[in-house]
Amino acid sequence: SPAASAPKTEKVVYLINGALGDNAFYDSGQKGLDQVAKDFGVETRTLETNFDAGQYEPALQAAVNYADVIFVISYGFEDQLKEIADQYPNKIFVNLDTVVQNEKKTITSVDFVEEESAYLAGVAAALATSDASLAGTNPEKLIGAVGGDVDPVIQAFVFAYTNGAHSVDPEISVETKYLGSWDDTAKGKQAALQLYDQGADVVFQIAAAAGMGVLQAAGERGLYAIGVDTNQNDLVPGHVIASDTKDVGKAIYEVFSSIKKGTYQPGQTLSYGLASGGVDLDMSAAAPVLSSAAQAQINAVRQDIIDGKIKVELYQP
Amino acid sequence: MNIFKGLINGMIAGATPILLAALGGTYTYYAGIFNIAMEGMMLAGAFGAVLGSYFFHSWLAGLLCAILGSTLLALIFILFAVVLKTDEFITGIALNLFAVGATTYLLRQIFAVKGAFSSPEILPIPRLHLAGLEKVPVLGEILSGQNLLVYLMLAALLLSVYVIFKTRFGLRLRAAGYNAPSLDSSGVRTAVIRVWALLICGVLCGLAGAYLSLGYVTLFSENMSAGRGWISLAAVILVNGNPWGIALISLLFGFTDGLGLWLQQSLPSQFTAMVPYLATLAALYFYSMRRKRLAR
Amino acid sequence: MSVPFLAMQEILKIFPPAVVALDRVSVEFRPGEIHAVVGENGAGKSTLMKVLYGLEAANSGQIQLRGQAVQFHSPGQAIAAGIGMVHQEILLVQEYRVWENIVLGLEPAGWFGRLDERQALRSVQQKIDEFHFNLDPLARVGEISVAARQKVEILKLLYRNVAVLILDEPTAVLTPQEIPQLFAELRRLRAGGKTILFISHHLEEVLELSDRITVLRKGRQVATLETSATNQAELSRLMIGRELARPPRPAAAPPGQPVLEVEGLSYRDGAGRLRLQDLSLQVRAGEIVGVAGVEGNGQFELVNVLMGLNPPESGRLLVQGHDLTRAEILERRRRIAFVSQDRGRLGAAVRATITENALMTHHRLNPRFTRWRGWRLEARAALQFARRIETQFGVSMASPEQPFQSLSGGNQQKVILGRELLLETPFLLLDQPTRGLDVGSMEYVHELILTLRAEQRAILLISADLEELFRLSDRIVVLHRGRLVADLPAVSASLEQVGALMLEGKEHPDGPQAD
Amino acid sequence: MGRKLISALLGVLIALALGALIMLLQGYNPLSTYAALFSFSLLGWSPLATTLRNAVPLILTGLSASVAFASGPVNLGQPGQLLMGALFATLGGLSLDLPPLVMIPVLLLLAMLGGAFWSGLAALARHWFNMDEFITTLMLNMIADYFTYWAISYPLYDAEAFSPMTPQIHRAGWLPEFGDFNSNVLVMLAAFGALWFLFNRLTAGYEWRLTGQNGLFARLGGVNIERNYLAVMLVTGALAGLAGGLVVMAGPHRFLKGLGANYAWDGVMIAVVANNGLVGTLLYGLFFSSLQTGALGMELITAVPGEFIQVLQAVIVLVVVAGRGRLDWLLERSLARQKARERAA
Ligand SMILES: Nc1ncnc2c1ncn2[C@@H]1O[C@H](COP(=O)(O)OP(=O)(O)OP(=O)(O)O)[C@@H](O)[C@H]1O
Ligand SMILES: Nc1ncnc2c1ncn2[C@@H]1O[C@H](COP(=O)(O)OP(=O)(O)OP(=O)(O)O)[C@@H](O)[C@H]1O
Ligand SMILES: [Mg+2]
Ligand SMILES: [Mg+2]
Repeated sequence: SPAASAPKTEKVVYLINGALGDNAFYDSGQKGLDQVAKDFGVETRTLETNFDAGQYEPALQAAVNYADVIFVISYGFEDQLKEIADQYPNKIFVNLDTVVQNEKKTITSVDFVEEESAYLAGVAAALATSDASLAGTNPEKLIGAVGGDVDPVIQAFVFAYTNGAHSVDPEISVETKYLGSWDDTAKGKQAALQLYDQGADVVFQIAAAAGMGVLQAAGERGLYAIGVDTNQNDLVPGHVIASDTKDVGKAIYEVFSSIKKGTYQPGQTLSYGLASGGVDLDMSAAAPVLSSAAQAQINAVRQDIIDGKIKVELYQP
Repeated sequence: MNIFKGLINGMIAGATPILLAALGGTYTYYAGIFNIAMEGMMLAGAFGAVLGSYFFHSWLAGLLCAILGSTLLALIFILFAVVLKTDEFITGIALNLFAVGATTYLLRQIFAVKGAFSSPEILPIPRLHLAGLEKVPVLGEILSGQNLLVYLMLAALLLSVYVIFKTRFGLRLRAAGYNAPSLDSSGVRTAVIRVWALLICGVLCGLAGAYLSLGYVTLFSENMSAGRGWISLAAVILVNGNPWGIALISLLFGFTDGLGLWLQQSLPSQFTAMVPYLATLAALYFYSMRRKRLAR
Repeated sequence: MSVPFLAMQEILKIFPPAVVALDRVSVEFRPGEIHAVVGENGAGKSTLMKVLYGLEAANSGQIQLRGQAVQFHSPGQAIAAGIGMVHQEILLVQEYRVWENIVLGLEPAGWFGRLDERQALRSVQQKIDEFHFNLDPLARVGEISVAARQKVEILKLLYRNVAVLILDEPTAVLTPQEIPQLFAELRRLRAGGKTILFISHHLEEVLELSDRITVLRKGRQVATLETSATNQAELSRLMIGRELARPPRPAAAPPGQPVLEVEGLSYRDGAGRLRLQDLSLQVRAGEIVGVAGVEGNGQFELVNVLMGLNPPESGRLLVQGHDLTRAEILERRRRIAFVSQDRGRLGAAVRATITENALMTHHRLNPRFTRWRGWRLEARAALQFARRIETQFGVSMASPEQPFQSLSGGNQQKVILGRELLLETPFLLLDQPTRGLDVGSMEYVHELILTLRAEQRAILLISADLEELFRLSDRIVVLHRGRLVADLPAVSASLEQVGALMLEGKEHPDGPQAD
Repeated sequence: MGRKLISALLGVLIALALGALIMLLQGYNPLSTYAALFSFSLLGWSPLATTLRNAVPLILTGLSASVAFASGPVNLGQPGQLLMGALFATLGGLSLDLPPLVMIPVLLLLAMLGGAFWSGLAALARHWFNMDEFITTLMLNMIADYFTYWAISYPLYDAEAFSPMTPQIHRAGWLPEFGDFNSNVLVMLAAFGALWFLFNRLTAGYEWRLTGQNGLFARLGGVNIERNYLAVMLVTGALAGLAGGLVVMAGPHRFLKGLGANYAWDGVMIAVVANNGLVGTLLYGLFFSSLQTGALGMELITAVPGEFIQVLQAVIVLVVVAGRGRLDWLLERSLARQKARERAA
C-alpha cells in the first residue's frame, strides 16, 4: 500500500557544487528550501562544496548519512551521484539543472530550458540597444555578455541570447567576455567596462557573484545590464533592464510537494521552461527601464514560445 | 579613443590595490621583515571596509574600519613575528589562511550570507572631480574623476618616497633592514621600528582592501583579494623595494590584466587570463638578466 | 672614599642552560681613567660590558652611576646616561655614509621628521675637527678601511657626548702601525675627561695604555690592579692561572718539491674591480707559508679562487702538477684541505650532527663510506669515523649524534680540523684557523700545524695575527691591494717590516696613515 | 623526540582551546562541536577511510614542501605541480588501455612526470636565468590553473558533460578499493617510505639536507649544488604531481574543474607546522585531514559553519609554530634561574 512504502521525508539536504551568496542560482534554491522547511516543518541543511572537487564525494556521503531527500546541483560529480544513488535506492535524489540518470533509475532530474529565457534576454537587449529614447544608448548595433566560464551552460546562454537578438535585428553583433572566475567582482566590472567602451549599451551577465561587478559597471556608466538567475532589477535601480531568472527554488518546492502528495515518481526528467515558469525573463522593478511597448513586444515573443510558435534552438556543444 | 581611455582607466584600477599594498610591503621590506601577509591584510581590509560602510552608513567609517581590519592582522603579525619571534614566513602563511577563514566565517555570522555580500546600504568611496584637472587636454578626462583612493595612492607613493629616503624615520627604517644590531646599538630599538613598519603596512593594505570593496566595486566577496597581495609581494621583491619601480610594475600588471580581457577576441579566455602572470615572469626575467649583467 | 663614579656590583650572568659567564663580578671605574679588562677568550669580558651597556640583562647584581642605582634595558638608555660601546665586531651600516652612521639614532630633524642633512653634516664635521680624526663624512662605510670604521664607531659615541666609552678589543683589527694612532686618540679623550673601558688580550698594549687593569678568569674577577704596580708576567699568570711557556719552534726540515703553484693569478669581482692582481706563489712540501695583510686586501678573494668559489680572470693554479684552475670543487678537494675562519658559515652545518659534519667531502672521496656504487651511505662507517676524530683530536663530546652547535668553539674547530686533515691531502689551506679560540685550543692547533709540516705537507696559512704568522711560518708573503708585495723568510723578517708592507705595500713608510 | 611530541600536542591542545573559546563567544557548544567533528572523521570505518583518503594529497604535497624547504629550494608550486600531475595521469588514462597491473604504475609515473615537468620549468628558469623560484613557482601555479582549465574545456572536453571535465579514464587506471578504503593510501605510504629512505639513507638525501642547512658549506665540501637543486626541484615536483595523479585515479577518475582547489596552501602549511620533518608531515597531514573531513559533519550536526575549520587551522599553525622551542626555552631559563639563585645565596 502507498502508506507503508511512503518514503521518509523528515530530513532534507540541499547539496551544491558551489557556494551560496551568488544572489542568483544557488540562493534561489535556498529560498525554495527555506519555504519547504516552513510549510512542511522538515529539517533542512545546505552543504556547499565551494567548487572544490575534493569535497564532492565526502559531502555526498555525509548528505546520504544524514538526509532522506537530497536536492543536488551536481556539476562535476555526476558519477559519484549515480553511484551513491544506486547504493541507496530508498533515498530520494533530485538533481537540479542537468540530466543525470543512474542504473536503477531513481534520480529525478530537473532540467531548466535556459535557452528559452536567454532568447528573451537577447530580444530585450536588442530592443534596448536600438531604442534611442533610452538615455545613453548609441546607434551602434552591438550588445555584450559576460560569462563566468567557458562551459556548455554558459555557452547555451550566449547562443540563445544571440539568436534572440538576431530575431529582432540580424545585424546586431554580440561581444562576449569570459572571466574565468565566478567570484572576482572586480574583473567582472572591468570586463563590462570594456564592453561599454567598445560601444555596447547592454551587457548580459552570466557570471554569478562576479556578475555583480557587471551590474555596478552599468550603474557607473549610466548604461544597461541584464541580470541572471534571480530578479536583480533593483540591485542597481534604473540600469538593470531585466533579469533572466531560473527559479530553482520553485522547482525544489514543487518536487517536494509532489513527494508529500504521493505523486512523485522517481527517475523522471522534469523540464522547466517558460511554460512552467521555471525560467523567465523578469522585467518587474520598482522603476522599470524598458518602455511598455518594448515590454509588450517581449511578452508577445514569450507567449509565442510557450505556444510553440517560435521554436528556440537548443545549444549543442 | 574610448577604448584607449578604457584601457588606461582599467590599468589604473588594476594597479591601485596592488600599488597600495606593495607600498606597505616596501616599509616592511626595508625594515628587514619578510612579510607575505599582504594578501591577508588586504582581504581583512576589504571586509572591514564593507562592514564599516554598511553599519555606519558612511564611506569614511568604511575606510577607517578597513584600516582597523588590516591593522588587526598586522598586530597579530607583530605579536608572533616580532614579540614571540616566530618565523616570519610561517606567520605570514598562517595569517593569510586566517584572513580567508575569518572573513568567510564572519560574513556568514554577521550578514548571514555566503560568497558575496552587497547591499545598497553600503556606501562607496566617492570619485573626485577636480575642476582644474578636467581642463587639461587629452589627459584631463583620465586625471580627473578617479576614485578618491587613486589620489590617496598617488599621495602615498610620494609620501613614501619622502618618508623612506628623506626623514629620520626612514634612515632608521632602512638601517633596521641593512643591519639590525647596528641600529640597536645606536640606541634605537629595531623591534619598535619593525612594529611601525608593520603598522604602516597594515594601513596601506587596509586602503588597498577598501579600494577593492568600496572603491572599484561596492560589495564584499569571499577571497576578493584574489592573489593581488602575492603580486604586490612579487613587485616589491622584483625591484628591491624601490617605490618608483613598484609603481611601474603595478601599472604593468594593471595594464596586462585589462589587456588579457581584450585579447579574448583572438585567444581562448584561459590563455588571456594568464597574461598578467606571464608578464610578471617576463619582468622577473629581465630583472634577473640585468642583475646578472651588472654582476659581471 | 666618596661614592664611586661608576660601579658594577656582584654581577651574575648565566646563559641558559648553565654557562656561568659572570660570577658575581664587582668593578669600580673612576672618572677620566683608562681601565683595561683582560682575560682569555670566553672569560666574560664582552659579557660584562654588554651588561653595562644594556645589551644583556644580568641575573643579579646592580650598577651604580654617580651613586645612583641604574638599570639599562637597552643601549638607548645607556647612551642617554652617558655610556657608549664600540663592539668587538664592528656594527655599522655598510650601505650608509659615515655621517649617516654617526647620527643614526640621534638625528637632527626638521619639520615632519625631515632629516636635517646640513645640520647633521655640520655637527659631524665639528666632532671630526674637535678630536682630530682624519675622516671623510661623505664616504660610504662599506668602502673605507677597518681602522677608519673604528673611528666612525668612536665618533658615533662622541657625537652622543658620552662620558664613558667602552671599546671591546679595538686593536684586534688594526695593524701595528695603526695602533699607536688609536692610542693617541684615546689618550686625548682621557685628557678631555672621558672614562675609557678597554678590552684586550694583548698585555703589552694594556700595560702601555691603561691606568688600571681588571683581570677576569672563567667569569670570575681575579684582580683589579694599578697598571704602574704590575707587569706582564703577573698579569699573564692571573689570566691563565699558570705561566705560559712557549715551546721553541722545531727546526724545519729542508722543504721538498713544490706542491702548490700559483702563476699570475688575477681575479675581478662582480663590480669589475680587480681584486687579485698577477699573484704568483709556491708552497713546497714540508713548508708553511704565511699570508699577512690587512683584512680586505684580497685574502677573502684568494681563498675563494683557490677553493673554486670564484673563477679567476687569468692565471693558473696547480697542486702537485695537476692543473686545478678550472676544476670542480670536488676535484680540488682531492688535493686541497681547507679550514676556514668562519666555522658557522663555511666550516660546518651547525644544526646537523657531528657525524654528518665529519662526513662531508669524505662521502664523495672515500668509497669506504658508501655502498651501492656510492648511492647509499654507510652509516656505521661514518659513526666510526666521527669516533676516530673524537679520540685522535681529543674532542670532548657527549655523542657523535649530538648537534654540532652544542660543541664549544674549540671543540668545533677540532672536529673541522680532524675532518680536513684526514682527507690526507698534500696541500692545506688554513684561513685564520685559530680565530676565536682560547689560548689552550690555540696552542693545540699550532702544534698540529707544525706536526703536519713534519709530515711533509704543504701549508698556506692566512692569519690576521702577526704573532701567529711569525711563530709558524717558514716564509711570509704580504698581500696589499690584491698584490703580493713581499716574500720574506720568517727568520729574518721583523714585525715592523711586515707591518709597513701590510699598510703601504712597500717598506719604510714615511709615516703611519690610516686611509 | 619526546619533548618535541609534548610541545606539539600542547600546541594543538591550546589551539583547540582557543577554538572552543571562539565558539563559546559565538554561542555554540564547543564540546558537542568537537565531538561531531571527530566522530565524522575518525569514528567508524567509513569516516576513517574518508579521512585517510583525503589525507593523501595533503601529505604528498606536504612532503613535497618539506623536502624542498629542508633542502633549500623554496618550492611553493605544489598547487600547479599537482594540477599538471593530474593532467598527465588523465592524458595517460584516456589514451592508454593496459592491464591494471601495468596501467596503474604507468599512470603514477606519468603523474610524477607531469609534476616534475612543471617544477623543472621553475628550476631551469633559476638555473639559466637566475630567476627566483619563490616567485616563478607562484606564477606557474596560476598558469597551470588556467592551462589545465583550458585543456579540460577544449581538447579533452567530455562532450556529454555539463561543465568542463574530461571523460573518465579507462577502468584499468582506477585504483582498487578495499571496502571503504582506497588504495591511494598504499601508494602514498610507499612514496613516503621511499622518500624517507632517500632523505635519510642515501648519499643524495644527506647532501640535500646539509645543503639545506648550509649551502656554502656543502658546496665547499664538494657537493654539486646545482645538480642537487635540480634534483630536489624535480623530486618535489614529482611528489606533488603524484598527489594530483592519485586524486584523479582514486576519486572522480577524470580531471574536472576545481580538482586542486583545496590543496593550494595546505601542503606548505603542513610542512611548516611539521618543521619540514617527514614523519611530522605525515602525522600533521592526517590530523589536518581529520579536521577537514569532520568539518562537513560538524556543519550538519551542530550548524557551526565549516569555515570555522579554516580559522582553527590557522590558529593551530600559529600556536604550534610559536610554541615550538618555547618549551625548551622555558625549561632552560628556569634551570638558569635556579642556578643563579644557588650562586647568589
Ligand atoms: N649568547 C650567549 N649564549 C650562551 N653563552 C654565551 C653567550 N654569549 C657568551 N656566552 C658564553 O659566555 C662566556 C663569556 O663570553 P664572552 O663573550 O663574555 O667572552 P670574552 O671574554 O669576551 O671572550 P673573547 O675574548 O673571545 O671575546 C663564554 O663561555 C661564552 O661562550
Ligand atoms: N653564542 C652562543 N650561543 C649559545 N651557546 C653558546 C654560545 N657560545 C657558547 N655557547 C655554549 O657555551 C658552552 C661553552 O662555550 P665556550 O666557547 O665558552 O667553551 P670553552 O670553555 O671556551 O671551550 P673551548 O675551549 O673548547 O672553546 C658551549 O657548550 C657552547 O655550546
Ligand atoms: Mg669578547
Ligand atoms: Mg671558547
